Parts: sequence; structure tokens; C-alpha cells
Amino acid sequence: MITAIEAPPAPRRRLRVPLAGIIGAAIVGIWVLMAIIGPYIAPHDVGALVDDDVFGQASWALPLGSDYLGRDVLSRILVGARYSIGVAAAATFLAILMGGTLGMLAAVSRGSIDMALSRFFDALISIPSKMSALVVIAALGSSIPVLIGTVAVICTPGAFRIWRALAVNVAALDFVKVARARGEGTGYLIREEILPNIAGPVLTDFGLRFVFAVLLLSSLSFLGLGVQPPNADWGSLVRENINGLADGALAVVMPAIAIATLTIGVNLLIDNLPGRWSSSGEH
Amino acid sequence: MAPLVKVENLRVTARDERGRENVIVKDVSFEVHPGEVVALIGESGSGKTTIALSLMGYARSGARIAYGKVTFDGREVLSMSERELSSLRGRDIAYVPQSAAASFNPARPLLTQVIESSQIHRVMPVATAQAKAVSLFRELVLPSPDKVGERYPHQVSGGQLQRLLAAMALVTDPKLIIFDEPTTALDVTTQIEVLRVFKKAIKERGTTAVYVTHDLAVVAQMADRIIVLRDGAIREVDSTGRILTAPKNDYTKSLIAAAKPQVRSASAEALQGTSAPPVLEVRGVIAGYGAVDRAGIPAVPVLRDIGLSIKHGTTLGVIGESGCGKSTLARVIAGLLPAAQGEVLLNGAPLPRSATARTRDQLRRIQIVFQMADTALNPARTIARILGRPLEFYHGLSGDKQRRRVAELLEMVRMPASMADRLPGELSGGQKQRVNLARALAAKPSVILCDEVTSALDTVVGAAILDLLAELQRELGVAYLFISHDLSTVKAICDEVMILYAGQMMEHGSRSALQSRPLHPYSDLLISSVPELRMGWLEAMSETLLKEPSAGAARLGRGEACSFFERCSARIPGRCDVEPTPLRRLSKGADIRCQRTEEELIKLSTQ
Amino acid sequence: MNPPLVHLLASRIAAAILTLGFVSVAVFVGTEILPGDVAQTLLGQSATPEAVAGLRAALHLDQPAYIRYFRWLGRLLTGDPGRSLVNNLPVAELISSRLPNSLILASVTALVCVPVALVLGVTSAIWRGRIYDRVANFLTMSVVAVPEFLIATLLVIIFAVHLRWFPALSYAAGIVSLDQFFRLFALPVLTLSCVMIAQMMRMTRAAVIDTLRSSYVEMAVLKGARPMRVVLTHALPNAIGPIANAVALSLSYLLGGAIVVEIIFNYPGLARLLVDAVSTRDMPLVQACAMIYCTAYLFLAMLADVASVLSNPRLRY
Amino acid sequence: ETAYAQAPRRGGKVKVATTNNSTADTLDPPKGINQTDYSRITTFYNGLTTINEAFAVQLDLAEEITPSERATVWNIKLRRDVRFHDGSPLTSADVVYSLSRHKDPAVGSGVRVLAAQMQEIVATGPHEVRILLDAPNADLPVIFGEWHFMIVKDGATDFRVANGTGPYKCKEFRPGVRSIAVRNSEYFKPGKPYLDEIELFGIPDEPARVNALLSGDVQLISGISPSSAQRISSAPKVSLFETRAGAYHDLDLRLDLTPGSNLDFVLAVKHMLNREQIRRAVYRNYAVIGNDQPIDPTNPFYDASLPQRPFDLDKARFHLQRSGFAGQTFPIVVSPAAFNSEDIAQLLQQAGRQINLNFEIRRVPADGYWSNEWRKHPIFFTSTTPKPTADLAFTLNYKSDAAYNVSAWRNERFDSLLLEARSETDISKRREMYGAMQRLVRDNCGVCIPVFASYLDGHASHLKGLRSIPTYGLMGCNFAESIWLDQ
Ligand SMILES: Nc1ncnc2c1ncn2[C@@H]1O[C@H](COP(=O)(O)OP(=O)(O)OP(=O)(O)O)[C@@H](O)[C@H]1O
Ligand SMILES: Nc1ncnc2c1ncn2[C@@H]1O[C@H](COP(=O)(O)OP(=O)(O)OP(=O)(O)O)[C@@H](O)[C@H]1O
Ligand SMILES: [Mg+2]
Ligand SMILES: [Mg+2]
Repeated sequence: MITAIEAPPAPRRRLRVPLAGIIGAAIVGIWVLMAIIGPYIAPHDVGALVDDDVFGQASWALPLGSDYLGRDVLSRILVGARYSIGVAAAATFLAILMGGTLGMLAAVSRGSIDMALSRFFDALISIPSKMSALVVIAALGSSIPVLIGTVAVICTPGAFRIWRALAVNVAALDFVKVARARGEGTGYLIREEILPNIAGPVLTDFGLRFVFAVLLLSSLSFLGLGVQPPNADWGSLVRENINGLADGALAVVMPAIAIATLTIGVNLLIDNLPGRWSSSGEH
Repeated sequence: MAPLVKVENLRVTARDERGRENVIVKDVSFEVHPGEVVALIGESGSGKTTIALSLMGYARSGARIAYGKVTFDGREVLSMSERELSSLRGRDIAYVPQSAAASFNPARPLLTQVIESSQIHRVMPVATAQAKAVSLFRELVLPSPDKVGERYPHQVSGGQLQRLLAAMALVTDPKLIIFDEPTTALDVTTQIEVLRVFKKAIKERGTTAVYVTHDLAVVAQMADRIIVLRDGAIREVDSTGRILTAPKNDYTKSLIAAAKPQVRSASAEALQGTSAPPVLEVRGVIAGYGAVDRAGIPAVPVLRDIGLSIKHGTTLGVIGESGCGKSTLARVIAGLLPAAQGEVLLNGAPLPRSATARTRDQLRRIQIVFQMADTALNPARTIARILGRPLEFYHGLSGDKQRRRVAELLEMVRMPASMADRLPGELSGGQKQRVNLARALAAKPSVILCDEVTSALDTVVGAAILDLLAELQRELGVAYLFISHDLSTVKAICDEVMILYAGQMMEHGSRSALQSRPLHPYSDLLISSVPELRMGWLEAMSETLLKEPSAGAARLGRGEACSFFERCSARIPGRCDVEPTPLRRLSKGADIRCQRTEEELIKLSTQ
Repeated sequence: MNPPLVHLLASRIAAAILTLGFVSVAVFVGTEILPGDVAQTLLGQSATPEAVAGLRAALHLDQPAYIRYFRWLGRLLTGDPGRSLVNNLPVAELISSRLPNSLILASVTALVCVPVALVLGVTSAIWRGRIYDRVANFLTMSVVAVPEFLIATLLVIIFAVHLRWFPALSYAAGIVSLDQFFRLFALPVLTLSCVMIAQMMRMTRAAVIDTLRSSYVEMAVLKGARPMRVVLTHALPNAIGPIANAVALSLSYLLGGAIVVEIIFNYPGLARLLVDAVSTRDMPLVQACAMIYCTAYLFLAMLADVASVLSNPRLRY
Repeated sequence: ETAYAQAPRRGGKVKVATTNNSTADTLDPPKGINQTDYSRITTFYNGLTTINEAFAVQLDLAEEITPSERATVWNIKLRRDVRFHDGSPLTSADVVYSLSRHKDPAVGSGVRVLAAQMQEIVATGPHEVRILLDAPNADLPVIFGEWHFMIVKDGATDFRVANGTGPYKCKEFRPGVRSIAVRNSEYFKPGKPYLDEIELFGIPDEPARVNALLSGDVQLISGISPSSAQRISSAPKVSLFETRAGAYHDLDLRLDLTPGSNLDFVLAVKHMLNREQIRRAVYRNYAVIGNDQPIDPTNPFYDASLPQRPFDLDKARFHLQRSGFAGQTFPIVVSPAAFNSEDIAQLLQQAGRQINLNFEIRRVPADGYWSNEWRKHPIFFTSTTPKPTADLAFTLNYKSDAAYNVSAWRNERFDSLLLEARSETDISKRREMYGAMQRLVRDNCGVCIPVFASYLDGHASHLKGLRSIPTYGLMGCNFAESIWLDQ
């Protein structure tokens, strides 16, 4: 006669992460580890021609085969992890920091600040991205920090829009009015009143923007921004080996899988964070 | 007769702040028979809402029905599938939740939400449901019943929302209605209408009801049987008559004893000190919602030429019908809703109309306790942080000091300090209300605008809170604007009372003036509508009240003429509804807004 | 129509004009900052200083920047976007031959993607945590993680080269039958969908799930609403703001970001025109494309904001 | 092969996909800058001459070209049976107009340098033109075979539609989209052209281009990368078509900047180039080993006796030590604009590691490479197209004062040999001089030429008539009048 009706949700202070979240965290963890130690455990030099054949199949010596020049795909992926993960994560954080903060600021301030910020980002998004990238290269030269900055700037307007849209709804609620009536500054409103209440969707936005950043990297490095040969981020690995696609070369498949696993890992983790941050399961 | 509801050994647990499983309902068993009204009364936080919800097989997030059996109409609720539960909820069992503001979807018009259950369960076509809803609105004396359904939740007052919720439950003619504090925010006259509607539904359709409340007077009118709860366990179950007249349990006794409020009021000196300017003064305020036109009148005018003043260390009670503009007045004073005209003065100095333009100290000095306790708390922040923030913000308290003060504040509002780590969603309705009050206290203000601060509290805790307020007033000289619908409370703690009707001040005088005649006809109606702790009062009352032409709800913004005209027993057609109503000073010391002279009023009241 | 909305629209239109002005200045400054100019790109590898100087003079590029800008602006205000510096064709003509293509591709994709994404997002919110949700998220995230050019190329290899179901190139003048239309657009639309669906779907899911925490959702459950109804009529309306914005962002990508698809399927759309124009430093053409893109974006953003305001009565009144 | 055996068939439509496509696409011959433009130009126009498979000059619109005064004055007689697409006959005015235009900077001609030598271009009769050069040049007829020098109608300025004398008429032309050419039934070459229609457009993305051929969407493509060649040659119903030509992608060291100013360093780099490896890994053997001089084996003046420079790290180390740059780091600028530069640079980088020399690869955008980066750094890459004559190959890129002397090489002996050779008529003497020049370049110039790359085109197997003309892929971009479809 006893029945437990509602599934008990994760308690707040004891962080219990669902299995999916653990899997996600594990994937992300492994990749982050690779990003750190990748270059040291890579069996070959990233630039070394180790195979006479091109697009060679997997073998003991080259577990993931060789690329379009006959280089070791495994080593290239291991070394590339640093760029794809490091740069993309840094850029995404930066973009979220700028876009998110300003988005919430716009939502809290409304009025002319909102209008000015919104239109500014609308304008930013309307400037052809190829042009902005080229201008950046021309004006600032090419380096990893510049690459991070550029990816961040390109990702910012989107983050701004989404965050603002989320924050606007919260900013109209009573408890925010209470805080305003207390005389709280914008910073507090953003940090304490708005942010915790949009955490779920905002994290999802982070996950998506991270993917975009990873993919954006390859087109920017193709333009010559940031990652320089013989190093390459994963997107660029896919790009440079695209001719092997018809034969199913591992050189093109494996970097793509690397990106996909990273993406899925990040998003699994985000979807299965404990407590209020959770965006799955019951409430 | 087989019971409609049978609860056996119900145990509900919730995880507490340390993640431990905590029993919040302790092996409760009771029965409800068809056509019966059973009241659940008890301390705030005693598990009333939790029990009510578990009758529908539901537990709030964080809580879990751990054990027990609930039978409804011969079916076992707790072992039902989700699908079966869905068809039960809303159709066979309707629920009127405690927190009205949070229970409405902010994005949808009210009417669609009111008739939603009927549509989900396909009990009637839309048109029929709408017509039925509108007629319920009318019975529940909602303003413009045909139109109010088009509004959105944030556009109506707290009491109006509560009535809309009641209408929502009544539309589908369920077998069992669970009322969770359905009249907490209603003034007495409205409450009478609402209770009458409930009675009618129960009588005409044989509906069974579980009535959760803390208001013993209401219980006396509504319930056949009373279950007294405390700390999640049943203390006493008996018929209403016996509980009210001969309670056995000590706790029940204390509840009933506390139902007759003692007078707590400011010391005489505080009233004497006339030289200093009043702490708070409001002059000629016109306010409302929507765009302001060129004449300075908002699209939806609510307050019409309101003035008041509160002296240091005194309490002004504001009473009036639901929707008359009490909360609006508080919002205007707090600067949340800038007045269209008029000014607000703090210690004699005019305040900017909008809160954003006020200084931090000005803001600190006026604190508002929101009526809708639920939505005024940030759901993502723990109580400790919610209370800690004003301490830090206004007084720079941090770390251990802050924590100690938070514990103190919780203690003051009769809540265990361990609740500090909870999120608002894990509190009961009354607890949230007290957190709101505690937050206002934390600022150490000179004026607190208390918007229905005790409406969700049982008599014992309510009395304790009133004691607290009085004590603070004595010690710190805090002044209160005490908005309430509960006349007895107002009479008990207020030095002066202002009676509002449709945004107009009808009578303003000292507490004692309210107790002596003559009164403004509306005040008269209000006072005679206060429910008494005696069974059968409602029936008797309805008879007399029904004779009054009271069907119409207040009309807003009719220029200078009297807005109480339609319902006034002393009205003079052709004069009251056309001419501007004068303000009169009565010999007892009160001001009233009426065409009738003092003599006429005396004569009328003695008839 | 209610006052805040009218106000919103009016101020938006005014702001849009300012924004366009800002964009045009930014684009102009951009083309100025970029090393190289039309003369150099036209001459390519054969650009010797004298040749460049000669061509530059012929194209009036030797005039000061602000004069060129205001001359362009002046002409634009009279409704003439000028001529391409590269091939001397009227910009209006170049654009009008490309814009419809972009619009067709964008609208076909939008018609496919938006409903699919919203349905996926909403259903996975309804069945959150279940297998369906996990699979849907897994799939959308995996396809969005694959670089667009890889998806496009893969689709071509499978469906055009091996199966021969669809053509590898998507441009054809004079489409005669629905079948042909379908065949031509199948692969580009599929590619774009892979990129776009994830963002809309994930934001829909997240925004909906977020609103599911509210007490009014609890109340809906207590009214007997089934999960589907709870999500559709209670959670969704409150999540429209962020969803509309995610959709607007994704759709804006269709006009300006379909470059990979346009290149791989050889589809003559606006994105490629813009990229070409940037590479050749063809200022009037870059400006025109940027203006169109900006206008479209502002329009979408405005729609999203209107949807956002309409869905939230607190903002509306 | 079989193409010769069969008689060409008339009729049919062909879609051709080339490598470039942008709004800069042009029908104005002087403005052409890439294969797409050249292919269009040859479809709609003719030149005075063309160059054939054997690298020899053939008359086209000209009936006779005769030099006088030691090749300083040239008299040209035009064919009389040629009409433009608008029906007007070809006259000397058209030729004078077409040739003179190159000298106008506003036209933006790609061969203004070559045109500059024509001091005077005058009509001496309705079908006669006389050209006065500023110096003798025996190769002038070859120059006329250049795509840029094709003949347009006198006074033509509007190039939205081509009005030429070519085998096809222009039915539609949209820059950046496509052109449609329809048979010119009044073409002056009897029996030609064979096809009814040619649709030409560029697909810049190489895999997409290859896929378009494989899926049957197009019948002829150019610019196949060596890594896709295998896919095409193994696929049914399509064929790979290789054109050996003197195109090379050279690594250039500026001799007037550090470190190229040190000849030992240059020699070290030249020895570090693993040409075999480059040919195999980068070009999949669709290339001929180069010897750091620009004359390729298809050229009649190629000096086979010149010893091939080997990949020799010991020598490289030796020169590097002598140069004193060992252990230092130098940037190499690469760009997608200069084909294969990235890959070659990476192989060089690897070789450098082994002898303690670091190269840091700096990739710059293709966009604006030629105007902003090219030749502005000490070490960079160039893509050089084949030149129709040894003289041009040297004159344009190696002469001390040449506009495109990318390594800033100055060598008086080379310059004087070049001038001598130009006016020399004795073939064997000329060969000797060109041999000496090849050696000079090989040993002293800053241009490193690892291989000569073949042009790879692909076509549907039933498309016939392609022959290899060593000036460019797609029959030197002159396929239009020769190809036909076999059913
Ligand atoms: N999700 C939760 N997690 C932990 N404790 C909870 C949770 N929900 C309710 N509680 C606790 O359970 C007790 C009973 O709550 P309930 O809402 O049933 O009280 P109530 O009798 O309705 O009180 P009130 O009259 O104030 O509304 C309270 O002490 C409350 O703090
Ligand atoms: N945002 C709004 N827009 C339009 N009308 C509103 C709005 N908010 C409140 N109202 C209306 O203004 C009137 C006064 O509301 P107010 O909240 O001040 O009432 P109240 O006296 O506090 O009533 P209660 O006792 O029921 O809380 C009500 O009729 C209400 O419907
Ligand atoms: Mg309760
Ligand atoms: Mg109120």
C-alpha cells in the first residue's frame, strides 16, 4: 500500500549528478586532460611525415591512420585538442561574459541603455564576419589571443540576444521589484536576482555557443588567424583532409568524431547538472 | 455512508537543509464524508497544504509521499498512474491553492485559465464554461465580471486573484473541493459574498470540501468538522461546535484563545508628540496603471486624491474592499508605482516619486512587505541570503554577524533558524509571508508598509507577529501602514484607521472613533460584516446583507461623486451620484466623505 | 495594437535607421582598414605599382575616404546604391539577381527547420530525461558538431554521387516542377537544417523546461493537465521570448551565413556575393549586401522582440 | 588517342566547372585573371594567334605575321572571312583598338607590361596592322596567343555580353554565377564548333567540383587536386586528364633581405627541399621534379644536362653552418592563395628541424595575398603559371628589372644573355644561352622550384577532343572549339 509518487529530485546541497551527467563530465574531463597532456603523449611529431601512403588506414603504428600528407592523425588530434578546447572555451567564456552581462544589463535597465546596446549588437552581427576577421588580422596580426578575441566578438551578439530575452522575463517579476525598491544597483540585480533564475537556459546557450566557437575556429584559422601549421584545430583537421571523405579516411572521420564527442560531452554535462542548474529530469 | 476521502497513515517527507529526510506529515488518518465540509486548521507550517495536496496524489518538489493510503471515492489515489491522476485532478477533485499570485500563468488571460479544467476534462463546451465562469465572477463580486477575464494575472489585486481561483475550482462542479486559505486576502464584505458562494455550491451540488484555513470565524461558518494540526500531526478532530466551544487539546485551546485579539497600540506619548512632522505623509495622490493622460490621470485610475499622515511610532490601518487600491497605495508610497499626481513626504521632506530616484537611506526608511509573499521572494536564493542582503546593503553586516542577525530575525517571526538554508519554494505559505516581514525588519526602517502581513497566519502565530510589531514600535518607534482586510486585527493594533473604497478615502479617524457611531455607511457595512466566531452567523448575516443593494462591485474613477453610491443604504439618488462628495468632520474626531450630515447618519443608524 | 507595442515599433524603426547608418560607416571603415583595394584585387598577381595607381585613379579611389563615403551615401539616399567597382554593373542588378535565390533558400529551410526544431524542442521538454529526449538531443548535437562543409560534402557523396537521387549542384534557372524543386533543394536544405535545428531546438527545450519549475505549472498539473498540455499551454507561452530570439538568430544565419552551402552547392546567393565583394573590396556591393543583411536581421530581431513582448503581458501593459 | 580516331560529332550541351567564380568574372579579355575568365574569353573571342600542343605558334585571326627590321616592326594581315557575333566584319580597327587598350591603366590589363613594348599600333589598311616595338622581340606572335590579347570589337566598352569572333556566342553572362555559350554557326573555322551549348561556371570548392563531375552534373572540370585524382581515375564513366606544363609553386627567398642575402642560406634551403617527397606527398606524382630554374621539360629549351639538385641534408647543414644562421628561426609566409605553399612549407620545416634550423609558418589569408603579403617578406611563396616561351619565363620573372622578379635577383650576365638570346636566330646557339641562364638561375637565384606541377582536369568519358596544351589546364583554356560529345 505504500507508494512513492514523485521521484525525489536531487537535493540542493548534496550534489547528486545523474549518470548521463557523469558520462558527460567524463568525456569533457578526458578531452581537457588531452588538451593539457596531448602534446606530451602524442606518438609522433605533428608535422612529421610518418607514412609513405596518404590517408593510410589504421595500423599498430598509426592507430588512426595517416592524413593527406602522410602524418599521424592521432598525434594531430591530440595536439589539436589544445586549440579546439582551449581557444573555444576561452572564447566562449569571454563571449558569454560580455554578451551575457550586457544582455542582462540591457534587460534590467530597459529604456535607452537597452536600445543602445541592442542596436549596437544588431549592427555588430550585421557586419560581414569575413570582413571583421580580415580587419582583425590586418589590424592586430595573428596570434592565439587575437583568435580568442575574434571568436568571442563574433559569438557575443548572439549571446547578448538570448541572455537579454531570458533576463527580460525575470526582470519583470516581483522579487526584482523588491530588490529595486531596496535601492540595489544594476550589478546586484544582474548577479543575484536575474542570473540564478535564468541559469538553465543560459547554460544551454553556453553549450551551443561552445560548439559554434569550435567550428568557427577552423574557418578563422583557414584565413590565417591564430592556429598556424603544422598545428591545427580539429575543424581544420577535418577541412584539410576533406578529400579523404569519399574513401572514409580516418583522417577526416576522427577529428569530426572528436568534435562531436566533445560537444555531446559538454552538453550532456550541462543538461545534467545538479539542482537548480539542471535542465533535465523532474522538478 | 462510505467516506468520500479516506486517509490512512499518511506520511510525507521532505529533505531538509542538510539533505536529511524530514517527516512533515506524520502518519495522519482521517475521513471526509460526502457533502461534508472538513476544516484543516493549525499552525502555519503544520502541513495543511501538504496534506491537502496529497489528497490529489501530489507532493511538491522536494517532498515525497513516503507512506500511507489515500482513498478517494473507493479508488486508491496513491497507486494511480499519471494518466488516472490527471483525470482525477481538476475534475473530481478541484484545488484552490493558497498562493493566488503564483498559481496563475502570467502569460495567459484569466478567463482561459479559469475554465481550463473544464476544457481539459471536456465537461462542457467553451461557451458554456465561459458563461458559467462569468456568472461565478458576478457572484464572487469581482469588478466588471464580463471583462475581468480578459485581464492578465498581474493586472488584478491579490483578493481578486483569490476569487478567480475559487471560480476556477467551482466551474467543473467537482466532487471534492480543496480550499487552501481561499479568503485570506479578502475584506469582510467580499468574504461574505465568497463564503456564500461556497456554501451555495456545497449545498446545491452536494459538493464535499476540505477547507484549509487559520481563520476560526470562517471555520465556524463553513465547517462541519475540524481537524486541528500541529507539527504535521493531528491534535484533535471533532465537530465544529465542540471544537469551538469545548476544545480538549491544549493547542486548540490556545488557537481559540488567540482568536480574540488583544489591543496593542502605541503609547500615548507617541501620539502626543505633535511638534515633529509626521514620519510619512501622503498628499493628494492620484495613481493608477497604464499611460498617464494630459490631465495627469492614468488610463486605469485607482487612487483618487488620497492623503494620509503617520506619526512616528504609530500605526495607520488601511482597510477596504478587495481591489479598492490598498496595495496600490503601498506601491505608490514605496515608489514602485510612481504617482501620477500628489506627493509623498518622509519626515516632512518630499520624496521623489520613483524609487529609482530615491536615496538609499530614503529607501531604507520605508520598507514594504508585499502582499503576494510568494512572488516577492527570489526562488533561487536561500532565506539566509534573502534576509542577509538588506543587512549587508543597509547596515554593512556580513559574515558571522549577519548570520546571527538572520537567525534573530527568523526567531522574531517565529521561524526556526534552521530554515535559513531553505529556498522559498520549500516553505509554507505563512512562512513565506513571515520571511517577507523579516526582510523588511532587517532594514530597520522608520516606516513599514505591511500589506496583509498576517493574512496567512494562524491565530497563535498571527498574534505573536502582532506582538512583535507592537514591541518594535515601542522600542524603536517604527511606524506602520497596516493594510489589512481583517477589522479585528486593525482595531487591535492601529492607532488610526483609514477606510478606502474604490480608491477614495471614506472615513479616517482614530481607532476609538471606529468603535463609536455614527459611522460612514461603508464603515458600518464593513464592521457589521466581520464574521463572528459563532456558527450560523453567515446564514443570518446573508439574510440581512442581501437586503442591502450590495450586488454591485465598486466602480472606479467616477469623478467627484460618491463611488459607494450603488451599495449605500443611506444614499440620496440625484445628489450622491452627481454632486461632489464633501469631507466632513464628525464630532467623534473622524473625517468622513459623505453627503449626509452627522445628524442624518445618527438618525439612520438608530432606525 | 496596444501603446507599448506601437511605441516599440516606432522607436525600432527610428533606431533601425541609425543602426543602418552605423553599419554603413563600420563597413566603410572596414573596407578602408583592409589592406589592398579594388585596383589591386582586379589586377591580381599582375598588380604593379603603376598599374595599380592607374586603375585606382580610373576608379576614383584616389579621392579621400570621406568624400567617397558621402558620395556613396548621397547616391544611396536618392535610391541609387551605385555600381560595382569590380565589374561596373549596377549594384541593384547584381543584388536583384541574387537576393531572390537567398530568400527562396532561406524560406524553404526556415519552413522545414523551424517547425521541426520547435516540435523537437517541445517534445523533448515534455519527455525530458526519457530516451526520446536523450536521442533527440544526441542527434541534434552530433549533427551541429560536424562542420557544415563536411555534412554538405558527405550528403553530396552519398545522395548525389553514389545514389544519384539528387543533383550535386543546386542552381538551375527556370524550375519547372515541384519534383525538380524538391530535388534541387533537398541537400542544401538538409545541410542548413543540420546546422540550424540544434540551436532552436536546444533553446526551446531549455526555456520550456525552465518555466516548468513555476507554481502555475504545478497548478496546471493539479487541474489535471497532461504533460503535453502543461508544456504547450503553460510553459511554452512563457518561454516564447527566448525561443523567438533563438529562432531569429538562426534565421538570420540563413541569409548571411549560408556561405558554405552556397559554395558547395554552387548556389548563387547573397552570402557568396558578399564574400566576393569583401575579397574584391567592392565597397558599394559590400555596403549593399551589409545593408540588406542588417535590415533583414533588424526585422527578425524586431519580430522576436515583438513576440517576446506579446508573450509577456507584464511587458505589454 | 581514340579522340583522334573518331570524327567529332555535332550537338549536345556541356557544363564546365572551373576553379574560380566571383563578381570579378569578366568578359573583357585584358581583365581576365584566372582560368574561368580565360576559358570564357576563348569561348567568345579569338586571338591573332594560338599556341598548340607542340608549344608552337599557330595563326588564328591573323593570316600572316611578318617581322621586319630585326623583329622590331611587325606587319599583320588579318583574315577577311571573320565576323563578330553582331555580324560586323573583323577589321584592322578592331585589332588596333584591342591591342591599344592594354596600355590604358584604367582598363586594368593584366599584361600591361607586355603591351608596353608595342610603341605604335597602326592600321595600315582595312585588314593590315603594323606594330612597332621599342626593342626587337622574336616572340611577339607567341604573345598574341595570350588570352588577354584576344580581339574585341572596336570601341567596345560594355562587356556584359561578349561580342567576339569566337566559336560560341554569349547567351547569358552573370558574373559570379555562370555564362551560357551557344554555337556560333558562322564561325570562320569550318565544321567548328561541335557543341550546341556550353554552360560555364566556377565551383571554387574542389571537393564539390569533383563531386559535381562524379555525379554527372557537369561534364568537364578543371583544377583537380592531386589528392582527388585517384577518385576520378578509378571512377567509371569519367576520366582524368593531365596536362604537363611548366607551372610551378615556388618558395622564394628575397636576396636583398636577411637571410636570403646570404647565398649559403639559399643553397641550404635548396638542398633541404625533399623534391621526391614533395612530388609524392603533395602532388601524388602528378608533377615533374624541378631543379630551381623555371624551364620545364616540355619546353624546347629545357637543358637536360643540368645536374639535378638532390635532397641532401649534409650539404644543407654545411651551407647553413657557413651562413651562420644555424639555430635561428625564420618565418615562412604561406597562403591558400599560393597553391600548396602550406604543405611544402611544412615539409621544409620538418627538414629544417633535422639540421637545426627553425621555420615558423605564418599562414596569411588568401584574400589580398598578392597585393599585401606577397614579396613583402623574406621567405614566401609564389604560384607561377607556365609561360609560352623561355624568353617570357625569364623576362617576366628573373630579369633584374622584371616586375615580378620576386627574389630581387640581380645578375648582369643573365640579363645580357637574355637580351642576346631574344635576338638570336640560331636555335642551337639560343639553346646554349638558355642552358647557361638555367644554370645561373639554379645556382644563384632565390627562387626554389621543387617541382613542376601538372594540371589535372576531369571529364565525362564521352566528352572528347581534349588535347594537352602546355600553357594551362583545359587545353590552355582553349577547349571550347575542340570538345565534342560522343553518344
Ligand atoms: N519542498 C519542501 N522541502 C522541505 N520542507 C518543506 C517543503 N515544502 C514544505 N516544507 C515544510 O513542510 C511544512 C509544512 O508545509 P505546508 O505548506 O504544508 O504548511 P501549511 O500548514 O500549509 O502552512 P501555512 O499555513 O503557512 O501555509 C513546513 O514547515 C514547510 O517548511
Ligand atoms: N497592473 C495593473 N493594471 C491594471 N489594473 C490593475 C493593475 N494592478 C492592479 N489593478 C487593479 O487596480 C485595483 C486596485 O488594486 P490593488 O492591488 O491596489 O487592490 P487591493 O486593495 O490591494 O486589493 P486586495 O485586497 O484584493 O489585495 C484593482 O481593481 C486591480 O484590479
Ligand atoms: Mg499552506
Ligand atoms: Mg492588495
